[in-house]
Amino acid sequence: MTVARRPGAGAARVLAPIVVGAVVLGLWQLVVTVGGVDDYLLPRPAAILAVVAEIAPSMLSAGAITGLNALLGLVVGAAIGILAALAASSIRVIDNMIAPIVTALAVIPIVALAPVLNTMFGADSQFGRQAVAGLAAFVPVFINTLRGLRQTLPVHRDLMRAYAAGSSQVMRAVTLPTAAPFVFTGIRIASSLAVISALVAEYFGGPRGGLGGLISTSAASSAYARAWAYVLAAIVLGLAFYLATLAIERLALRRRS
Amino acid sequence: SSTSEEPTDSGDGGDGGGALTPVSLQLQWLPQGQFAGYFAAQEQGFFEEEGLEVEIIPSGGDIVPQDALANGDVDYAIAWVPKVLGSIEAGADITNIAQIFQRSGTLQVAWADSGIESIKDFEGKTIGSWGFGNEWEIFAAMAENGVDASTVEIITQDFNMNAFLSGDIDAAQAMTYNEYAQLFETPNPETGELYTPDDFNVIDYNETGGSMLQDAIWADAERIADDEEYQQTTVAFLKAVIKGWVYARDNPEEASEITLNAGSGWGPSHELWMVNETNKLIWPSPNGIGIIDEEEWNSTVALSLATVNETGAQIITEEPPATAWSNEWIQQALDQLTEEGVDVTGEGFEPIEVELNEGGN
Amino acid sequence: MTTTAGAGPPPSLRSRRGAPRRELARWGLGVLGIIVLASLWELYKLLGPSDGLVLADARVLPRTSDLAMPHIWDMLARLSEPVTRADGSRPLWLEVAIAATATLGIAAAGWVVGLVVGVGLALVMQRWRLAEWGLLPWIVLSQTIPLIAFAPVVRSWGARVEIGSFEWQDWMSVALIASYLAFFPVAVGTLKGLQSPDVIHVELMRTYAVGWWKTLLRLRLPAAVPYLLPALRLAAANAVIGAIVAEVSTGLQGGIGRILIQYAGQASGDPSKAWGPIFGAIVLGLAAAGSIAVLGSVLRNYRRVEVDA
Amino acid sequence: MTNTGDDGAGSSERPRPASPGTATAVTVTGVDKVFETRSGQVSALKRIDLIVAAGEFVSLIGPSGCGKSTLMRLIADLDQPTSGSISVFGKSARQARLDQDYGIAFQQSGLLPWRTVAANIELPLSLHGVAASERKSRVGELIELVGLRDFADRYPDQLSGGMQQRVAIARSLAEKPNLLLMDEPFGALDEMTRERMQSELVRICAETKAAVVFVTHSIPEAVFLSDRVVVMSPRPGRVQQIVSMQLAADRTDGLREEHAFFDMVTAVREALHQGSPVSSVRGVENR
Amino acid sequence: MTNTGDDGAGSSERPRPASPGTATAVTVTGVDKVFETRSGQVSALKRIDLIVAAGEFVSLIGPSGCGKSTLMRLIADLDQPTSGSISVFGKSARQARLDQDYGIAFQQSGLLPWRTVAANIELPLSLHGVAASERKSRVGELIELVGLRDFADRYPDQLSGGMQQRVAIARSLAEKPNLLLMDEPFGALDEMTRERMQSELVRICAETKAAVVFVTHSIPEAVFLSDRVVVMSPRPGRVQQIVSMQLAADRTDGLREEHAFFDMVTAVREALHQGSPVSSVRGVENR
Ligand SMILES: Nc1ncnc2c1ncn2[C@@H]1O[C@H](COP(=O)(O)OP(=O)(O)OP(=O)(O)O)[C@@H](O)[C@H]1O
Ligand SMILES: Nc1ncnc2c1ncn2[C@@H]1O[C@H](COP(=O)(O)OP(=O)(O)OP(=O)(O)O)[C@@H](O)[C@H]1O
Ligand SMILES: [Mg+2]
Ligand SMILES: [Mg+2]
Repeated sequence: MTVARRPGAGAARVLAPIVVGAVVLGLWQLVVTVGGVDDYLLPRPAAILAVVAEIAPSMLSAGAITGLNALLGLVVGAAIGILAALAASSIRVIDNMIAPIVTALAVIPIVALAPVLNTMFGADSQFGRQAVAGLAAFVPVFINTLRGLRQTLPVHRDLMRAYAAGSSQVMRAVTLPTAAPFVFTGIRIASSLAVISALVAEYFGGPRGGLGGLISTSAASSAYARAWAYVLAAIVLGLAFYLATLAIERLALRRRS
Repeated sequence: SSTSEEPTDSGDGGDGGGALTPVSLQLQWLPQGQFAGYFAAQEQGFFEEEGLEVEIIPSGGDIVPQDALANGDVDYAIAWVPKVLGSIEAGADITNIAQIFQRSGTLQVAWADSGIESIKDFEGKTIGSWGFGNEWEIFAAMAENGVDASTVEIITQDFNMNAFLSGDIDAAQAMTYNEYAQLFETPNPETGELYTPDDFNVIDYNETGGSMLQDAIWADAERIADDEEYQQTTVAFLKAVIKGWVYARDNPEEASEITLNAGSGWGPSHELWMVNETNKLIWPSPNGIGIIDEEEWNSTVALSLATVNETGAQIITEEPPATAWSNEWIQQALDQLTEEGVDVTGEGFEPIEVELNEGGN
Repeated sequence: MTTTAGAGPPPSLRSRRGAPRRELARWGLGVLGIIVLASLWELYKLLGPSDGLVLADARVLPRTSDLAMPHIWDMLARLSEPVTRADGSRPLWLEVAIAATATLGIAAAGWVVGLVVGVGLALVMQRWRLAEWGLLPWIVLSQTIPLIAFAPVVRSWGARVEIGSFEWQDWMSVALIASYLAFFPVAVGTLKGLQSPDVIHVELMRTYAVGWWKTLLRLRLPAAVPYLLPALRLAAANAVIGAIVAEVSTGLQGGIGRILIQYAGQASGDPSKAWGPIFGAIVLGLAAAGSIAVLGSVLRNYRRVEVDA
Repeated sequence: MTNTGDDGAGSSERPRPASPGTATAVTVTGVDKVFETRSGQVSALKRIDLIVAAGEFVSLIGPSGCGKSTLMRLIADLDQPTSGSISVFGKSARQARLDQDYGIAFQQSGLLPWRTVAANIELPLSLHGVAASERKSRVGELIELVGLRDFADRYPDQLSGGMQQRVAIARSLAEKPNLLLMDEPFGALDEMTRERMQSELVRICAETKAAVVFVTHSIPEAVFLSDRVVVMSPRPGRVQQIVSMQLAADRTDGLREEHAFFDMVTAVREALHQGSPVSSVRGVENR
Repeated sequence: MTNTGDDGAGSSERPRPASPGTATAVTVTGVDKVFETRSGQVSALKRIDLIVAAGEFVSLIGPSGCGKSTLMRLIADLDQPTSGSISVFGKSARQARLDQDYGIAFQQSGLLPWRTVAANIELPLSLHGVAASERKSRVGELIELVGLRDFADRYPDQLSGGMQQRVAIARSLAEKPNLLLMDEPFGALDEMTRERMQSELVRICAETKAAVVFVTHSIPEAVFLSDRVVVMSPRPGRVQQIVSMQLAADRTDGLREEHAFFDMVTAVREALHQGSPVSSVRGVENR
């Protein structure tokens, strides 16, 4: 039996993370202010916030550049992931053939890939970063979609056969709707990965102006408060992607239990 | 890393049989010929002669040497002056105690047929830089030559010259001792032969009015002000370093060998080129190696105050404190060495000829 | 008379045991897939435009120059050649293998730390619902923080740790960063696993009048194993990635991250060389993830039910 | 009281109009089914002969694993016999499936959770391109038939198990098939709901006049619903006995308490236990 | 033929020795249970009075949602009554749980998949620190009792559903409880397996002499097993009627075909339908 949800649980649910966040920030501030930790490397939250106010426009424009790279990578990577999963689920040979490649992609560090992609696609365009984000997004979308496409219940398959439904009808009526929650899970995982990958790729060359480049430039000139402000922007960007995909997922699947 | 908050022994001279004073030195990048003098001093026992036990710490992508120093992680650090000026303004309390490189080693390289022959030609072009503060010289030179920086697109180069070779950038940043050499280690796909200097136009920042001081040795300003042991250690350290660089000047092949053994991943021909080119940036040093030329210093400070990058940021907004540099310790070291008969100016320095192989191997 | 309820072995067993011939075919096709990829690479290199395909200002197909796409055989041949022309220079593959081993050790340390922290967090979150609500969002959020932003801080802080004869080593900073990536899947997976027992099982323990600890040991931990294993596999891959990134970031010597940037710096003159550590990194990740499979077969009795982890 | 072997269509106790032009709904002749599995061959069905008359209600009963579902899947052309032949309304099973001559329902309702009750019932119609207006009126009729008028816009997860099965039955009736294939449709329901659903099925069959092949584990259920009960024995599945129900044509709830009903229950029980002695209890189950 | 209300322990048809010192196993007095849910209060049980004598077999039957499981959970101290009191062997339900006075089994067998049959049966013993040698002999006895000697080292997924339930029953008997609580333990089994399991349960109860509170949906099952059948009505759950089984003390399989058996089935059916008229068919289910 499920435990009856106590009234007020909803409030606790929202409050708890806020309290935890506030406590951590408070401790941080306390340690830096009172604890004698040098605030040269780890600026106090208040200092970071002050910088945020100062450089907000630059954070926005940098966030837009990185965000666009991540978005393009996410969209294209997810699309390719879904198509590849469709191919793999319907043709076993393809499945077996791409399995090792996907496994390798899943363990390859971006650091290794970024310089190579920059040379392949040109350091003067954002494409290398978009490709990195796309590769990062591809893997979880592919894996989850493939799993989802295999979730079709035998009873539904039998039913469709009994209806003498064609393969595209089966795909539309049963296979895709069944896979949908899995696809969305994959996209949700991919969303944060795409952002962080697009950002890290900026460390390895290409046009300037994105969040990753600004974090490294700021850190290199010891402007740590500024660096942390850009890190904050990166977190917000990642969170925005995550929440956006979550919202789309909720919207698309609102009729599921 | 070993920190020597409380140096155990005044490492004065090499006479006492006492324990060696532990010292840590933060390099600016991976071990390579650029730092040949330090590795030579280590390998040839110069540090030990001065009563020091030195740990040389390489850095990588994100380690900022002056920060490691400012945080007390290390005792000395190698870093470029303009980068450190920014850190000093951000609160790093450190002092330039020896300006090892007397000249800037930065070039901007373009194709011979590109029409880019001077800074003025940057307008409307795509210009490469490594970022991490290496772009300041470009902005300074552009300002000096009246180039509208907003028409120039700055691209971050990664660790090699591929972006330039592939045509993504019109002019690439290159250090004389490293990236420039990489060009001559690369075959021209059209001819199959290695590229030659004729294939490129080279802009030397020393001739643009935008050059800034590069590799310098930095020490903790607070400790050097009133910690006598640290002061003594500093002089001893500088003496050993100078001996190392003198060794590298006189024995480039051996010095190159030493850096290779110290973990440089370059091929032998590239490494030798690097040592040789680094020597050119140091020698001759008419005032003695490491002496900070006040005029050069002031010029670098002036450029740092004036230069604005594409986001409107400046390196510094006010004059650095007087503690930012001091010739006191290097002078002591030079004096002692001169007494010992060491040639610390390298008047008669002649670079060698180095032939590069494909891939630098 | 014999009757069967739910005839045939359950899917968990059915799917795991493959006939050797099927298994062989799977491997064969996997190899074929890699060969096809390599052939596509060469075919494109042969036929593709040398400056790639540029559509609307974006190069959507890569350049085919040797600089951008070295021949596969050049990459392979380069592996067996010495790293440099210096005397006694090791063959590239050996250099990569040695570096990979060093990184593997660091990643393993990071993995262990990530495991301990992840499982610890999961236990706390399982025990107190409020802790779950308070911590889980931050745990998820933690993974959106660019790791590289931390590396210098971690190294600098680590440098100050000196307890008795224990002195912080630089590799520990790298391991710590690796653990930062590794703990996440472990925490989430373990929590899911600890919460996976059916209500009926939890109530059974209650009827046996045993407390939280015994329930944990006898019920929740064993039930979490099927969730833990994929999480550990992911954590292993993440630990390797984290270790490599942190090596690059902190400049730690001896590992694969170090030669990765070093050889990338030499890629203009020696483009094939840069691929050595890339292959090394992939093999390393696969080895780390694969070693979890060994653990999985040791714990196979705890995986009798297949789960959607 | 019981007939062994195939006794054809004649024994139907409550004759219903045959579907136009054919006297038999299903003819199964000498059907074997062998499954190839990794651990060897499994003989699921052996020499099955069976004729179901148009409009007749036939139940298949037998121990688990005796091949009831397999037989039903063969009739539905969801699988093919290893040997022997099956015809449905005089056509091949495959043709009958393509012509949508049968409706089908399983133990799990198999509703699509993302479709409403109405949309689920509509599914086969829309798959076969029936015009929207016609679909709408047909779905309205069916919802009415299974008594779910107020639930048309609900989603399956908002329904009780019994209601879900009613939707599944409505769906199986969507194309007005002359044959219904039902594999333990009430297996997951509790006994009271189950009795209600049985009464409903009796009513629906009377209205639609379809022949039914009905798989069940429950003897009272088989007795209550059927014209004939086919008792099967396992390993390999064979027809053990076919028991004709000697009961009144109209099956009302009162029937369940009549002694005639109990007698038929006992008859089927005995036919069932004929192959498998009741007394042996310990360790007899095996997989 | 039927007694309404609580008729105490005296009506047991086949008296078994009471557990030492107590004449009643379970006493439920004026119990109410109200659940607080997001959509308001749900009154699950209302003024329940019930006494189960030591060694007596009592079944709870009633439509889905009438509170059978809730009542059983209250007795097991898995939940607390809103008002009223429950005592088990003269102690509070909580104390009885702490003293391990009852064994319990559910519809799902609830075996731990990573433990063998023997280890699953051993679970409660090892949790309570019984010595290894004693555990071993006790497990041996129990495996023997449920007829699974050859399967001791198998894992649950290698067993059929019926065998799994036997393991669960063995496990519930591990501590030699004087009370067994069983919530639809055979609900997931097919009818033939189910009948076999019922016969086994009868035998096991005769051997262990434990009192049993048995929740079921099946009337024949309740009749076959019980001394008394408690018929409950839903919303809020009340005891509608308690029917004492007038049947022979030894329940053999032959009983299922006797008319006395059918009569008791009919009696329970009628008691059940008393609250909910059989005739109303459409749209009566609700969630
Ligand atoms: N696809 C299959 N592959 C292999 N064997 C199968 C397959 N389907 C069924 N069988 C086997 O065929 C036999 C009959 O199975 P079937 O499902 O028809 O029995 P059933 O009478 O419907 O049983 P239940 O009452 O449990 O539903 C069983 O022994 C089963 O293991
Ligand atoms: N934890 C709970 N929270 C809220 N309501 C509950 C809870 N447990 C049970 N109920 C409600 O109490 C009533 C009785 O539930 P219970 O499970 O006891 O019925 P039941 O007779 O066992 O039904 P079934 O035959 O379906 O098992 C139902 O209306 C149910 O919805
Ligand atoms: Mg079946
Ligand atoms: Mg219940």
